[in-house]
Amino acid sequence: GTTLDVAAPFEIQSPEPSTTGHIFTRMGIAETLVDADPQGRLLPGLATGWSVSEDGLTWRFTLRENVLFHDGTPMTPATVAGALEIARGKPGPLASLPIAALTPEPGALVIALGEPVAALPAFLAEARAQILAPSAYGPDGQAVAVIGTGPYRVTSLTPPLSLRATAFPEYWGAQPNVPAVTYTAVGRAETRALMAESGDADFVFTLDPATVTRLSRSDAVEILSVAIPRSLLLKVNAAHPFLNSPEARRALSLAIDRAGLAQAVLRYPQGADQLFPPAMGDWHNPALDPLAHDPDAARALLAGLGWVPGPDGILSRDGQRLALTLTTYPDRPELPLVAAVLEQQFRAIGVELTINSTNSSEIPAGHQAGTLELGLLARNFALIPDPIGTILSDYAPGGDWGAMGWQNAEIAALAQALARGEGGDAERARIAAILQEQLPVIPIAWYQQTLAVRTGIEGAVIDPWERSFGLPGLRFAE
Amino acid sequence: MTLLSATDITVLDGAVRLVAPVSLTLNPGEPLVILGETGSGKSLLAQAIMGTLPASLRATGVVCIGGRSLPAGDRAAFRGLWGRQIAVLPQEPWLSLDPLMRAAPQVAEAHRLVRGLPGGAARDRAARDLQALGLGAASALYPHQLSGGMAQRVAIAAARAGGAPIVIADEPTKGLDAARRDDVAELLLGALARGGGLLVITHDLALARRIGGRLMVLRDGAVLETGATSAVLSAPQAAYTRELIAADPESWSRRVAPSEAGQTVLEARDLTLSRGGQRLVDGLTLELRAGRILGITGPSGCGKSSLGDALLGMLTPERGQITRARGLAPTAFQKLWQDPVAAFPRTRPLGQTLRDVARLHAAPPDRIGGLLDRLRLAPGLLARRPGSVSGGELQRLALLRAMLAKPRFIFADEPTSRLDPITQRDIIGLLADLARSDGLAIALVSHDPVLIERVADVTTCLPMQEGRKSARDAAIRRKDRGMERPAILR
Amino acid sequence: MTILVSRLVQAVVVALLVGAATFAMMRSLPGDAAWRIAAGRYGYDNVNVAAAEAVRAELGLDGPWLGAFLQWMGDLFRLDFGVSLVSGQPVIAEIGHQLGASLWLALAAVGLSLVIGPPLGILAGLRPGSLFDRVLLVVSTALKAVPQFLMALILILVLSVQLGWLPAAGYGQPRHFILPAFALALGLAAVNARIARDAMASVGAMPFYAFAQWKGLSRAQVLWRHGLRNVSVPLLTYLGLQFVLLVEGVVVIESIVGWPGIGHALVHAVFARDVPMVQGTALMLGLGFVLVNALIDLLAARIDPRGAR
Amino acid sequence: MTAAVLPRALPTGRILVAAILGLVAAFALLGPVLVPGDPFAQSLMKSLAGPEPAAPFGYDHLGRSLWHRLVHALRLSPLIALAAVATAAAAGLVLGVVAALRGGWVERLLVILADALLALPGLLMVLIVLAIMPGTATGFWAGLSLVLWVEFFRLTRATARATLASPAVQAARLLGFGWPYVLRTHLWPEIAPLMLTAAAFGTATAIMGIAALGFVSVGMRAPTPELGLMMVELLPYWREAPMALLTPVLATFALLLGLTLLAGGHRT
Ligand SMILES: Nc1ncnc2c1ncn2[C@@H]1O[C@H](COP(=O)(O)OP(=O)(O)OP(=O)(O)O)[C@@H](O)[C@H]1O
Ligand SMILES: Nc1ncnc2c1ncn2[C@@H]1O[C@H](COP(=O)(O)OP(=O)(O)OP(=O)(O)O)[C@@H](O)[C@H]1O
Ligand SMILES: [Mg+2]
Ligand SMILES: [Mg+2]
Repeated sequence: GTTLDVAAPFEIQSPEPSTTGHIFTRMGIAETLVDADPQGRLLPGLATGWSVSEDGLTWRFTLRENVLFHDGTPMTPATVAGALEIARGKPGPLASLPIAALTPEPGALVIALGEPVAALPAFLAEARAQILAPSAYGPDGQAVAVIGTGPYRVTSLTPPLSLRATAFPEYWGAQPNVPAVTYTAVGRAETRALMAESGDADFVFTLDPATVTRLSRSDAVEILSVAIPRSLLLKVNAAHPFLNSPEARRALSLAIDRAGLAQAVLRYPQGADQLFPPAMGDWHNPALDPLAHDPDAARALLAGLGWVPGPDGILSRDGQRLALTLTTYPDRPELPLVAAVLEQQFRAIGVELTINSTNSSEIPAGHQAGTLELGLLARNFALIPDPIGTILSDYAPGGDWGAMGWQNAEIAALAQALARGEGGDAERARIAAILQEQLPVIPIAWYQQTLAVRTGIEGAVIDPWERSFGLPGLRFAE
Repeated sequence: MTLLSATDITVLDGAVRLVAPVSLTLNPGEPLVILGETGSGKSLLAQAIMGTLPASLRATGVVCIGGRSLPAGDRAAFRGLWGRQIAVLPQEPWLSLDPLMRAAPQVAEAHRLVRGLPGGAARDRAARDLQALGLGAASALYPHQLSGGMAQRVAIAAARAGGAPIVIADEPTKGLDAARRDDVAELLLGALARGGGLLVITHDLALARRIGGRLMVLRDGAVLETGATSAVLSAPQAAYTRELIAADPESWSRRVAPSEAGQTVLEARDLTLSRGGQRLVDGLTLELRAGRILGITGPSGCGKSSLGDALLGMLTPERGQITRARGLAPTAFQKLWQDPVAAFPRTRPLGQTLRDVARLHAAPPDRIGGLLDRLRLAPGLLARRPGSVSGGELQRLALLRAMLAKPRFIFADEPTSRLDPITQRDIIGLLADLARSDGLAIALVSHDPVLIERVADVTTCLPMQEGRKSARDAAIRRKDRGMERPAILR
Repeated sequence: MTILVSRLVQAVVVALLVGAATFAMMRSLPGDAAWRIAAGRYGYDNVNVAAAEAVRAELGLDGPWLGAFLQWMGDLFRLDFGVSLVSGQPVIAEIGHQLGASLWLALAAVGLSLVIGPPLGILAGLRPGSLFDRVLLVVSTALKAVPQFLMALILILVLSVQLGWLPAAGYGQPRHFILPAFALALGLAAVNARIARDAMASVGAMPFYAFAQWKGLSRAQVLWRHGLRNVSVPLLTYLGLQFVLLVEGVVVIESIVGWPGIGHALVHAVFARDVPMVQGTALMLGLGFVLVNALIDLLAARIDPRGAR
Repeated sequence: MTAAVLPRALPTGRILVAAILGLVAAFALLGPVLVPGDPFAQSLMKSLAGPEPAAPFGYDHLGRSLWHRLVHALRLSPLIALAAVATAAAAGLVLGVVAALRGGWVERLLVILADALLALPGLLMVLIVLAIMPGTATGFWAGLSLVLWVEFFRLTRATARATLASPAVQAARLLGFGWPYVLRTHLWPEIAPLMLTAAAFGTATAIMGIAALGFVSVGMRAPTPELGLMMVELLPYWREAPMALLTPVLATFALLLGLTLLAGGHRT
């Protein structure tokens, strides 16, 4: 056929970029000023180049000429400024930036900052910073239509499950090979797998581990898999009386059989032996002492903290049982599974775990309320193609999805310096080392992104930064 | 030439023989009436002849109809005769009409599909049939809008539309009052006049007299005697037939009341009753005295049972006063229900129910046994449930139960409506004895004026209130439905 | 007329009940609604304090109790369901979309089930106790004992993956209907068949059914003219009650095959604490039930003039 | 008439029902006695391994013995379902009798409430209750009871209305019996068989509902072994380990089949 069908788990809520923008950029419908390659290097997007003033406070983005929105109107500095102005008024990474002013100038957009942000271009590469035509927004700033600049133009948008788009003939860049694409949101992993298997979808995004094993034996599809800058980790309330010493956290870490988990449950090649995956490039520190599995050592550490086993094998101290609640969410199907495994592995060292699989918001909400004990989560370090944004919000000093009840002045200083554009590999290595030693979060696994492409479709690549499906590069084989 | 002859018909339930070999013939213009005790096999015999026996029963013998001879056991062989050779008249006409189809089409469909008339002609014929039966206005009504008598006539029209010369009717007047009974008899005889055959089953002697022809008396599945109807009824040969005829209320002697009347047990003054927006009783005054029997008659649906409900405090009168004698326990006022099966807990063994009552009223332990003797009931019955004793037995057990409560007043609502004459005579006799011996006040309801006239000391005839003549049919219909439906659902 | 009045009362009470229940749900759910809604809107990677506070400010989630409730019910009776907390779209518009999708699916399922179930049931009811009757009893019981999600998965595995006849999931073309409709229909047909069988058996045992044959009509004529009409009344009544069963099936099936319907929306809305959506969908389903049953009442009253049911 | 059919149809059905339910119950009760083990113990190395003496049904994806998980699941769901059915039956019985006895506005109110609840899909109500009490057996119990009582109420009220207005009850009252006696000897025998049927169906519905909710991840909390949850967990491995998936599927099927036959056998 001439239409390429994409199936992915994300639902289309509305045309609003702040909630659904990532689908529009992935599908090549909307674009951002800045683009990124698989290695995380920033590339020109709707901006052809950028420069920053000496003091790091004034950024100038040169805009691409002759870009048309899908409604036929031209993209101008004013429309770009307008779109970004609306975007930063909504929750999202832009909202947290110290932007003083967005000024359209002939052929360029000037952004004035209150303090330096070295990663600003990376922020502008994030999906919610996508540039839509003025007519895409309603009077209150909510998007009412997706009128972007990308190679594909929406022909029908039916929230929550589907979207159709065709090639936009006046696209500024090369025309895509595939003239039409559809997007279907399919929540259940097994249904997606069956769609891949039965040929109902040509491009299936995100497969569960078991499906990968199964589909890799099938001739009908090709499986692509790549490590991505996302980690599965255990968030620890370091202010909790049971968990406030690094030894206690190390004991929990030693209890985890990462290799077994990776192979049997996640079916990944290996477990995580530090927080930052190799996919994060210079943030990954190969020199670190890897995290190990040693229940005996874990028991010894806990005994050192005054915990003694009770009749049922669960430790107790001063009449208190070492019982903790682990909060997680089923949106990612592997999380409850890993939680179930942790429950047993912790029990082996005398820690009782109650699993509460609930809405994902319980973790940040519990963080804010100080009630969270343990949280099992998948953290994306590449919300913007520069991990410093996430590091800053999670560990300098702590944040909803990062460290809790734990502060480290050195990390904060290092991260803020990096954000300003000062420092390099040594600072990153030091951050990784501190996290490895203090364990405010306990890394468990590094994610693999997997997708299935129907045999006969060429040119598929996985974007580890989860920004694009790479549809314009796809081709139906002859 | 005989229209139908049946030879050596037997009906078996497994190894149990329900109908012994019976033979009969039907000749044109000469009706055959079958009389007999309840459960003697009359219905089964008729069903065997028509091939409509229930699947669980087996029949042997040979039936010859229209020159063809069919083994009675071969049900399928009869299928082609229905409607064309034999018009089968249903036992319950109001249940025999499709409740979701108007009257006329139920007749017309037989004209069209059985007799083969084209649609228009079939409709015309059906309209004419109904017209002839005085049902012209009823042709567009649904069965539930018909009275029992109307439904009966529609069913006859439908059964005969196929043009069958032989008519077999099983208790065609069951539950009907005298006027209605005569209507039906007329209808059946009318068909006979055109050279058809007629077989009627009944235990109503008056109907048998009206039909005439020949008579056959059955008992225990066997023929007791046969002969010309008038001859058998006037000079019966078998002892049972004699007893049957003697038990007819017509031949009862008048009951003599005790000379001095007892105290007043219950008094109703200026009683006015309404039900469902209809005035039933208007300004009635009556007095019940110990030892006396008050007879209550009136057409069906006139409010006899409702009056009983009011006297017993189960229905609030619209106007008027009911005064009970002072010093009597509330349980001294009892009632015998029109339908005795419905008045007992369905699933409880009868003995248990009776023992509960005895315990409640602190009756001496041998009281039940004594009453059983007196009512000529076998103690073995007590182990059974209400559904598995005969109607006559249950009616006597209901009386026994009421007696346990030491009543001073009993409202006996049609206590014999479904019984054959012999059982009927026994029960009424018993009630009369009780009134005399125990000083009981009794209100006896019956639609049979003869019976009331023979037994009651005082008689109240409830008139049908003006403007309710049409509602009367509706009442019959509703009652019968009410009684039949649970049986089907069960 | 009384049918309509009593159904109207039912509708009003349904609305009250849904209104009160969803309001109570809004107030008593564990966890903070603002957080839940933020998670629903922005996804787990992006929910944080800022997002939650933005939601809280936007929706005014901490108002006083009684005033809010009265306001709530007032809006409800003006059929103003408000705006979906997650998508920001008017609830009415969203439901309008989804209701259509579910309605077609439901109609297809009911249609299919009526084609499959009642004929088999009637066939069995004509000869109660026969081999066919007993086989049907076991088969229909077995079908009813398969959870619907399982039925859907089995059908997908067999019909799409192994045989490749039908698409496994998706929405938009007629062929997408077949599989989910069939998955729903099998369960419904199992019940329909039982109802039809029992109705036929009891109609067949009625005196009027025998009488119709005694009039001289053939078996087929009796079945056609008297059997079907009488069987249709209980079947129809039951169909109304089946609507509830159907809705439950729809919720599950839609979530499996990715059907953009109301059941799917409902599960999501409950997850995301999108209370206006829960309220809107629940109300639509409840009123749908009342409407369907009112129609069925009217239809049944046409077929069965006795009225008293 | 219909009675002629039943005697032949029932015995085979009864035996089948007894056999199926007996087998399931025996397994649930005696399973751990025959093969001792722990439904929670994992050995990741045995993930999806086949049967062996210590685990006659093999292992699930986390290397837990399916035999023991199934035993546990076959206790849990029926237990919740039975508790919910018992509550619902008791509530329905009491309210139904009250409605029939009191009549008037009490009855009208209860009927309207029941009608309205009937109009709301049961799964939705369980979902709402579960949203308030997530993942707990109590939540299920409350939600399911709330759904199931309507059926019992309607049954009881209809039967009680007819029975209490019957001549049999009038006679009992005339004879001086009190309501407790009437309810016990007249009403209960009429209602009991209907209740049994409704209870069997209700139990089946509840078990199916628990499994269905497990399937949309609102069910019991992992790692609790529950039938729906087990199916969801094992579903991805359907090709690798079809027998592992079939184990809970067949158990559910047997349980539901037994219960529906039990209910259906009475209803016809
Ligand atoms: N389907 C059946 N199976 C077994 N026994 C039956 C069946 N139908 C009737 N009987 C029995 O056969 C006997 C004759 O029944 P039948 O109905 O012919 O009596 P009947 O003379 O018509 O009585 P009635 O005057 O009460 O109508 C009765 O003892 C009855 O109990
Ligand atoms: N429970 C009731 N509610 C409303 N109307 C009733 C009720 N019972 C009887 N009726 C009506 O009251 C009228 C009188 O009924 P009732 O039973 O008193 O008549 P009856 O004289 O006993 O008749 P039958 O000889 O047929 O027994 C009828 O029109 C009937 O339809
Ligand atoms: Mg008879
Ligand atoms: Mg009467």
